[in-house]
Amino acid sequence: MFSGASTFADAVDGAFLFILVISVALLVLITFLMIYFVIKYNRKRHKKAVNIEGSLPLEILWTVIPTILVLAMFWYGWYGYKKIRDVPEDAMVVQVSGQMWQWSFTYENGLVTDTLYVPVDTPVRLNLISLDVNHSIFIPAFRVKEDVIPNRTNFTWFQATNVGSYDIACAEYCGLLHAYMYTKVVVMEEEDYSQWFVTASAEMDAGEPEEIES
Amino acid sequence: MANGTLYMPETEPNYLDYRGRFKGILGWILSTDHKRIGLLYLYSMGLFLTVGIFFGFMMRLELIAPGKVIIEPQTYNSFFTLHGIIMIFLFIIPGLPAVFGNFFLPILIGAKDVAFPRINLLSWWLFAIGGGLAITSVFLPGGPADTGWTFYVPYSIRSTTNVLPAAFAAFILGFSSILTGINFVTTIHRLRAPGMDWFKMPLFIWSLYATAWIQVLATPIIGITLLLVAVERLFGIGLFDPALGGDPVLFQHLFWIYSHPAVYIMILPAMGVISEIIPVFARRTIFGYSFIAFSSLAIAFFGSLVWAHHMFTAGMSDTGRFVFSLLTFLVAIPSAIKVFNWIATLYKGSIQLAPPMLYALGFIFLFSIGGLTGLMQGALSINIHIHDTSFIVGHFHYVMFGGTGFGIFAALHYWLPKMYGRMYNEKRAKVGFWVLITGFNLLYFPMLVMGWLGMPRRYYDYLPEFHVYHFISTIGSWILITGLLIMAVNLILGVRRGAKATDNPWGGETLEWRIQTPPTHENFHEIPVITGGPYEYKINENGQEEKKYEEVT
Amino acid sequence: MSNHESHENHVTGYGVYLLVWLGLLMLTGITVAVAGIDFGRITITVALLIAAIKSWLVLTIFMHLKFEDTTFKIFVFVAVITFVVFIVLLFADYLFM
Amino acid sequence: MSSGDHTAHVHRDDYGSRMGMWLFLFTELILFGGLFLIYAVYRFMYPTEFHVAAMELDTVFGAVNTIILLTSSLTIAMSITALQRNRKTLSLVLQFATILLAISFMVNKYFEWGAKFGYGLYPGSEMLLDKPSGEILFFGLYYTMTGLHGLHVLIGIVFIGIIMYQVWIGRVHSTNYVRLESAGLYWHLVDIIWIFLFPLFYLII
Repeated sequence: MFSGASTFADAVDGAFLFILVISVALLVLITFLMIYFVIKYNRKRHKKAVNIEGSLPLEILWTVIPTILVLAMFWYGWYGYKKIRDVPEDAMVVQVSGQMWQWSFTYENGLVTDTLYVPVDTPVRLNLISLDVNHSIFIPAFRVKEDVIPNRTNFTWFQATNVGSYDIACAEYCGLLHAYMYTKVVVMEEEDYSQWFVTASAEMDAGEPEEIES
Repeated sequence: MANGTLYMPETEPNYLDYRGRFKGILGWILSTDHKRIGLLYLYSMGLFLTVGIFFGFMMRLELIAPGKVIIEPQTYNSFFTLHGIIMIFLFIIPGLPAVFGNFFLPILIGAKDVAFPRINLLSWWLFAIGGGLAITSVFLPGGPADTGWTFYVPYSIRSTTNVLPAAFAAFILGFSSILTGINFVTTIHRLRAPGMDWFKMPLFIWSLYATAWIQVLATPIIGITLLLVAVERLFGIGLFDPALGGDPVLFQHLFWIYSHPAVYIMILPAMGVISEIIPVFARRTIFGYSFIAFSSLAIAFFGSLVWAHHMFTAGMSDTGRFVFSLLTFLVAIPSAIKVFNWIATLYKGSIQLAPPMLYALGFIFLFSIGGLTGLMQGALSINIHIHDTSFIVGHFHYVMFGGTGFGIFAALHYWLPKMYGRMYNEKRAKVGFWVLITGFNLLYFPMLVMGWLGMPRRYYDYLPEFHVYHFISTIGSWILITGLLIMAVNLILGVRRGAKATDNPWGGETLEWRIQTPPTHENFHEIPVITGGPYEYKINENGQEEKKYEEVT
Repeated sequence: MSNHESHENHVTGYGVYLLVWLGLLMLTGITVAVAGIDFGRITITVALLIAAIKSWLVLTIFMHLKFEDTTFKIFVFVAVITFVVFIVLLFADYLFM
Repeated sequence: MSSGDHTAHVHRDDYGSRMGMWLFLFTELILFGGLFLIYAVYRFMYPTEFHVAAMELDTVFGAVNTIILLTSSLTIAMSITALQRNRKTLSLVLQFATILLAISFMVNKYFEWGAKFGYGLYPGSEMLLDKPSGEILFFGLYYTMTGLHGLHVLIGIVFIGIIMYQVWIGRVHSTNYVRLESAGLYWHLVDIIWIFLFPLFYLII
């Protein structure tokens, strides 16, 4: 389990751990019984089989218990998911555009970058648009992923909890250089971010070619 | 079941020697005998499987280290596309129904053939043509398709590669699958031997019945969807293309309306095979017959309602995601019921760990891992993180290869002596199994781990932190292929030179073990009258072993 | 196998077919006439309802479903339900966008 | 039953044949079903564009074709009764009438499509691409769905033609008419599809 760096990493990891523990327990149980029966009732030792046609109580038992377990899993998954979808009203908005095979990020004042810079502990809403084919923005450390699809405006959001630099990958196959559609999200302290933002915006206003505002 | 043998010894030639209207190869490719058609599928599938393995092997080799190792990105993208198309449409979907369903469905219900023998032959021809087209598209100008087997728009509309032949191939193969489904449903309704009511049918038949319904009711959707992609490419008609206002997500809906149930077309018959094998080698009746039978129908039904869990990150509405996640979890229940009943069947049996049984138990182990990792993806929050990562790749190989693949291998080891009248080397078969399962886990388990760590799928290259997992995985692929080779060589040697198999080498109780080995052209001299259930083991009560094969003189 | 051969001898008279045909033409007339009137949101429902009735007539009489045994009726039911379920689940997504 | 090497398998199972045919019809139903799903979604997404685009279609063409198909359904159904009553000639006449009606359906369709193409309303045309997305999709669906339906009409003509020949030479007769029934079932399905296509394309408000 690798450490998460966003507010909902805990909910995702918790659900994962919950299902993992149940799964391992079930797998061990199934495998153990299989091996145990194969040894204990091996034809060499156990020549005469006993015909047991079934047992209703057992069938009910192993229908009801899995049902309860999967419903619990479902609820746990939904609980974490709600957090991923409920974007705070005051979130800072960045528009993400995907195109073969690069990302670009447009800030509210029109500033465009190819690396995502965000302040720590601040909700950031990403509006996702695609200029050509399907892509998917994937930030493993934040447990965030949402497809970027032409003719649709999907969204996702996150709130980073740790300062640092994290990978952004494209998770939806998009052709030749799909595997190289990587960039970074840089999480900075509030002050550092403001400073960066002011400088970068000033540079933009000075007229960097690709960052002209319309 | 009926007592005694059901043929007149030495009066009729077996189906392999039988001389119909045509001789030689024509006697095969124009034969309407369900057994010969089953073997036609077996051979053609073996061929396609080899090609599919080649592509998989090359991909794994490329991924042994970061950066370019042997092939270019474009080649790699084509390879995973072809690997997917071939393995899914040409190997796993037809695998059990078309080979073993064709061969044993009529025999197991006491019939002489399927309901529509000529349509059955047509299915194989369509299969061969579709497969041929898929393979040919590789060599046509433009290069092999590079869209992934999912053909997602708009990439599949924009790609300049041979998407058209690949989509047409899948369309034709879909037709082949539909015709098989129609044939099986009608056969099961109409041609059961007297006395074989629904609850005296072997469980393999139940699984084939459920499968056939999915084939009939879901396959047309993929047919029309891929046809529309073709039409869009050919005539520029606006249907899915976002440039013309279309919605790419709608394509994904339609694609998965078929392709998710298709997963159950793949796995259900394998579950049926396991339900046949376990009672035979535990020498006792199956535990909870009707629960296993009905869980097949339940899986077929619920399985048709969960397609959109392939699209949890595609931007569906929250309601949509809620509904599909909930339904997805419900599918787990009938699958769990099956596993528990199989385990319970081992209890107080008299277990013989012959190769088919070994493969069946291997199936349960690997399928359980596949199923349990499926639960993780059903949970929405986890799905968001692991969607489109190698976790998914690992998961579906556990289900499709560890499940269906091992089901096919189990069926091969179980039924091949009946089909060819010869026995393979059992010791070598077991060695093959252990090599195979070791390689399998080395190959696919690392994928689960690195998927959780954030390794996306369909990647030609990767970050250095994933190197160790990819390296282990590639080593695993070599061991896996060694295991496959041991198995294949052993089976082929067995078929060609093995000791003669008796009529009932495993001591089974279902009808196929009551007829001649190999079966006669007509299967039964006289249609049997069925009196008991399929797994009533009485012969073992004196504790004696069945004679497996006669020494070759 | 049980005897399903009852259908084999069933012959539908020309008169029945003609009546059904007239009914179908009338329904077509109604649906065209009604199309001019705007019922708002239920317009499409009315049109589809009439189409459903017409299909029902064709299915039961022209296609002899009425005289087939239960198995066939269950089959048709399953096929139609499957399609309806596809629509409903598809709109579980689109309706709540 | 089969190509000669199955002599002992010869058994006739009309019930089974009909079952197979019905199952095949379900696949056809779902095949068109996929298109209806697409139609439903796009209509939901672009209600006004669909309304505007539907105005371009001529209700008279649609209504006439509906009547033609309904009548052809009648004739093929009656031809079965005729054959059951051992009136071969009448049955052949009715089958022939069905084919003629099917052909007139196609002729009508030809003129309808021809007119659209004539003034530049066809897939990929400039006139169409200038229209809003919803209308492009409407016409995309219109051409695909009526085109696929037309293809089925053509297949139906061939199918019924073959059966006519078999009735003519006496292979299909008053006690063995399941093939004619199958052709009939197929033809009625083609009719049912049209029953839905007609209001969805020509009548929507």
